[in-house]
Amino acid sequence: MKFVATIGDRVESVDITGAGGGYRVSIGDQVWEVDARVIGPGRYSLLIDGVSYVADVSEQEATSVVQVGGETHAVQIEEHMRYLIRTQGGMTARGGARTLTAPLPGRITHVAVQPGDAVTPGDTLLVIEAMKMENEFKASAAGRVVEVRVAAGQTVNAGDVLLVFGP
Amino acid sequence: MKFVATIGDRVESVDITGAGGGYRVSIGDQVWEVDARVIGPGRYSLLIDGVSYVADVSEQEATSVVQVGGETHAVQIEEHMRYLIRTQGGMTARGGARTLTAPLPGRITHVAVQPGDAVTPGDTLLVIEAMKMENEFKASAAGRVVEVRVAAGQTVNAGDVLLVFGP
Amino acid sequence: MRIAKVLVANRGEIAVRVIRACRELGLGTVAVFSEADREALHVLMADEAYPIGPAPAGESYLVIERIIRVAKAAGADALHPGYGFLAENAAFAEACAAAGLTFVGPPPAAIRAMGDKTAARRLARRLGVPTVPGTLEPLTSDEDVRRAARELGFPVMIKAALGGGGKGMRLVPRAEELGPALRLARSEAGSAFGDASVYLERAIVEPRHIEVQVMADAHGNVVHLGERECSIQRRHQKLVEECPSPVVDAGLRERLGEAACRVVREAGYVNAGTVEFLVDAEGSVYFLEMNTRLQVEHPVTELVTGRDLVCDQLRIAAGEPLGYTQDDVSWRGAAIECRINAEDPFAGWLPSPGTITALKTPGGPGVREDSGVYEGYTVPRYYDTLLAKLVVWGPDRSAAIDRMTRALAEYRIVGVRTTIPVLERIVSHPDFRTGRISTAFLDRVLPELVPAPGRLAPIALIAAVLARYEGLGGGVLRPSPPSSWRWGRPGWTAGPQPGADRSR
Amino acid sequence: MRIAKVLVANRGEIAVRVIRACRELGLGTVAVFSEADREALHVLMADEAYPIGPAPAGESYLVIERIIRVAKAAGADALHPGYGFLAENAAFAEACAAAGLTFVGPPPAAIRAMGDKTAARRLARRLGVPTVPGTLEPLTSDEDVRRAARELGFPVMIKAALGGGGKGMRLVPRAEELGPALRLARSEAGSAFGDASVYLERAIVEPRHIEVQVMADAHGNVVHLGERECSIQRRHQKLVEECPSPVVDAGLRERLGEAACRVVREAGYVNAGTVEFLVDAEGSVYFLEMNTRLQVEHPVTELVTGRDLVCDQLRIAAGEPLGYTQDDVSWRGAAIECRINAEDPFAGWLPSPGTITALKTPGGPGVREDSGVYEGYTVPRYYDTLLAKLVVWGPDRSAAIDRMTRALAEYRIVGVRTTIPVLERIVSHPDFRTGRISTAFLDRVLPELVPAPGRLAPIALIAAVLARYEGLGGGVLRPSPPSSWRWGRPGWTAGPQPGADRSR
Repeated sequence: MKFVATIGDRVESVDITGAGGGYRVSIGDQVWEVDARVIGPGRYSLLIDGVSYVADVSEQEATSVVQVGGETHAVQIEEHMRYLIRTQGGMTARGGARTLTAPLPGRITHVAVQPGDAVTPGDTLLVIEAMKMENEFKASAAGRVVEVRVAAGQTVNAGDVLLVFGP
Repeated sequence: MKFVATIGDRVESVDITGAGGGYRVSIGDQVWEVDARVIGPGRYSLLIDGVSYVADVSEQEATSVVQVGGETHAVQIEEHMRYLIRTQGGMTARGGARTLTAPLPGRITHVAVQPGDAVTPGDTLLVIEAMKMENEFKASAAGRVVEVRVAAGQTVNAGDVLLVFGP
Repeated sequence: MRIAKVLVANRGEIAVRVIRACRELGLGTVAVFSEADREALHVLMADEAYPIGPAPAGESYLVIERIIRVAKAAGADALHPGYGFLAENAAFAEACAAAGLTFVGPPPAAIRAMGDKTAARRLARRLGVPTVPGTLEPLTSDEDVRRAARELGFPVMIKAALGGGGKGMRLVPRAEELGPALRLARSEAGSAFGDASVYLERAIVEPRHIEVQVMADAHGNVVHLGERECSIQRRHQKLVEECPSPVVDAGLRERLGEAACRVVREAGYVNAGTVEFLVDAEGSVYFLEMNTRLQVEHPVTELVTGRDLVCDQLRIAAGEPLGYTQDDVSWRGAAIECRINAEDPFAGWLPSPGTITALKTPGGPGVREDSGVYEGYTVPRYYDTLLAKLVVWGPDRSAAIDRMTRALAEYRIVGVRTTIPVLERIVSHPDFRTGRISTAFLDRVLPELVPAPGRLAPIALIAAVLARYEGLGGGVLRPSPPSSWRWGRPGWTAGPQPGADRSR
Repeated sequence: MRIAKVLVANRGEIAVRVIRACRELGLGTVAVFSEADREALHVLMADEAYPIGPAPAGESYLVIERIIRVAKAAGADALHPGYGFLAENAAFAEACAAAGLTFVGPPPAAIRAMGDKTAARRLARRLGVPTVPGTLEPLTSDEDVRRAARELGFPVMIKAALGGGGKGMRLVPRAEELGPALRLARSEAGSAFGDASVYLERAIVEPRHIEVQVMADAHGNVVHLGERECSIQRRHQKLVEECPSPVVDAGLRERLGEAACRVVREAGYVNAGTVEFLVDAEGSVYFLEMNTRLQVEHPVTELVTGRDLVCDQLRIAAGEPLGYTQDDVSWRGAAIECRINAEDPFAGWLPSPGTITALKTPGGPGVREDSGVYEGYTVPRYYDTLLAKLVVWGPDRSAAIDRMTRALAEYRIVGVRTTIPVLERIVSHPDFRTGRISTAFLDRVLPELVPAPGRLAPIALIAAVLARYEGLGGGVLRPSPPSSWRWGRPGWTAGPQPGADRSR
């Protein structure tokens, strides 16, 4: 079965065959013989050339987060056909407006900017209180605040858009 | 919802109502208010009159095996209607020929009896080797060996009938 | 005075720790829980558990009268506050006494004396214990703060007057940054201690944070159990602690312990307490504050001295004599504690609440785990991020570091981000190995600790593809069926035979 | 001689134990596994793992040439045998040497000298160490056995000449029972040691089993680490062990240790070893045998002496000096080990292989767990029943017992029957508490240990009905959704408020 896998900034075409514990995985032109077992929910034991790995794989939206040997990797995987359709369809993988979204649920304790403000890297934008800590968010790039969608005292969920920026 | 539950030699009619964590359970004429949560596969947290219990429930054939507070209990549960049909149908819950079945998988290392032998309590019947130990099986009651279905050297699975006894 | 049933007025790993001690002493245990904590581990482990209100601590774990009411209703005769929440609240201790409950901690007067950090500084001075230069009174007006800061000169440290645990603490390098830092400090202090007043100290450059564990009973016995090195911090909160400190020799231990005992005696202190000191680059020692409670990091002292501090706390509270003298205290080997927090160390220590979908804790020789979580547990967003404490003991510091490295590598938490990856890098850092550490260590080295691109990227890719392939029904791989131990042998593993090409 | 990569020629908890020690010393690890063990914990934890054949040990873990071949192919330079399997097989040690592999254990000659139990008895005699009256030569013919038994008089003990670990051992109370007992003993001995010859000892009535841990390096240093009390046994296999023994005082410890060191020196022994003694009701001591390997119960000695025996084994094998003298050895507190076996203690200790569907291990202060299993793991039927060892330390024996009681109560294993319930009853038995134990203790008290009808039957019934009700879609109860930490608070718990009627 053919996949296209993205890890970091590398895009690899992957082919996997086999069953019942024994697999052949080719990544680009490199071939791996893999002896794999499921040893728990999302937990795999891999023996590759006799080297033993235990990998935890958890699916988060389109991304597979893999923890192995103290490292954590985010891998996007697409079946090969889907990838072709999407990319030849000319859509962009990423993009969208520049926004600040809440990375975790919490309570807004302070909003330091208002619509129209110009911000430069390092400027404090707002503060979210969560798990007893005040988490300060600073601008990572220069820009102008177009929208402020939250106010101090308000509670937000992870993913909520808090601020929208323009050029 | 009404059930008939058998625990040890007691048969109780049980009625349970409620949802989403809060339940009322009546056993015979006794009523229990139960705050329950699932905290893992087959693992329940119960708060009853403020007392905290963690119970592991595993289904083994018709029986629910419950581990709670260091005790293990086997409970048979039937929906009330089924129970009525079965019992009024006049079938017996238990019964069948007296047999010795293998309680665990292993290898027969010795068979001490043959068809026709009369056995008295304590007589050695046969020996099953499993997990590096020789496990000797003795007659628990007097009787006559009708069938010997295994021979030394043979391997058996749990549940296999090894010997059949008559009066 | 006797104790038979203890209400544990806390949650998380410390509530579990106290419940375990009670069980070993044959005492009944009563847990309390907020709406967010019905499934918390302390609720599952206690003999009894009762709800005390909504998720926010201010509406549950900090509501004195509710907790007392539960204690009385459940027939508890003693109350252990753990750390944080109401642990250093004198009014709480008084309310317990008024309700006829034994408070497992110091007398209210001692809590007050030490809880007011500026009063404690004054007391230490009086006893000739050197303190960090700074204000000796709490400051309520921002104007007073600005004036005092100008007088002290920057960098200065803002601290909550009723503070502790790094909450409401901010380092201010330059005058321009005083305003925002002060606002954050006051806001944190307010929500953490219900009092936004602060005080200032001159910021000591790259100090070591060293604290002394003290035990005092109601019969006048005061003993110290030596020091803990707590210099590895982020956001002024400890992350790695050890006993003994790599820089404290028998002589300095003696001096620190003696000073700590002097403070404790003067304050009329009873039960377990900790006196915190700063040690600057020149080795001068300054009294910082006293924590009138059990410390998060108490296990490293337990592993090295062989004492059980929580059992001792309960026995002392029951009026028993401490039962050992300073001469009975001995130190064997070295212990290290790593705090496993639900935070992303490489994203500004951002809290990471969520469900722990998989959990594998380390075991084996010299490994102790004090945890407040379990597989399938959902870490609520309302409380602090400490999930568990991994503590190891070794015959010497180097062996303990090797053991911690091994144990951290065994530790697997899936579903929430944790401090484990950064802890692995900290304990393997050459400066940590050689003990060249200060409170500035972590901020300084953090950039070099950020994970490399990742040696195991190909393995991760294989695992991910495999999971997807199987998810699509590819090789129908599934957990070995129970029948695998039945007769009929599995096929030979598909793994390569030894001697297969090992290039790579 | 240096060691860089160690092959662990074993499985289960001891393989995991050795892998952990290697990791802490920075040594690479190579596991071997049978077809039944692809998913065993030691395979998951080692750096490398290679298959060595079918499930039966005789076709995998006992096949010397396969193991050596893997070691060479994987580039290992040392080999740790653990206990059992090939651990006391002199031919294996010789094969390692021949292959240029460092055998982590004694020299072949010492293994032979002690492995032949009758030769060991002769050696002890020569050194003036008293032995149990019995035969001094291995007996191959049943006729010789009968004659010797008649001469000794009943009850007699049949033991495997190359025995150990209780395999091939049978107590024969009366002459009539000699036949069947001998058959079972020979059969077990044959399959366990490949030699069915046995010897006889007069059966000492209600003896204590006390053994001494000895460490010897290649430079002539011999040190003992004190005794272990191993009297709690079933089927001549240890179930509970402790250090120190409640009946051994400093004087007796000195005498036993001295005798053990004498035997070890005489045998030219190097590395870790254990000398076993019987102590009869009158307190007379008899040499029993020497085990030329690491013992299952070594952790209790580690917790009390602070030594790491496996690390010491590896350093000794690498040619390093032991690094400490008898005067450096000190004993602090008390340690107890409970063996968690997959057996049904209330059904004749019937082995209980199967899948562990749920596993919750104890933690907290003073608790150590050496385990070879994990949740979801299927215990194969081919190997012995030991799943894990629960070991606790306490400042004294009574505190250790309280801690073990607490830890056993925390331990949950679902899916296989285990020894946990009987262990809970053993450690809470008054005779155990007061140390009035012997190897006859367990068989004597087992009847009283059978679980009572069960105080918690109603709770079990409620849980079972609840599970069925939910299984039928009743209250649609499910694990708290991750969203429970999102905004929007859960409803109040449905549990009764404190003060609710507590009758019952």
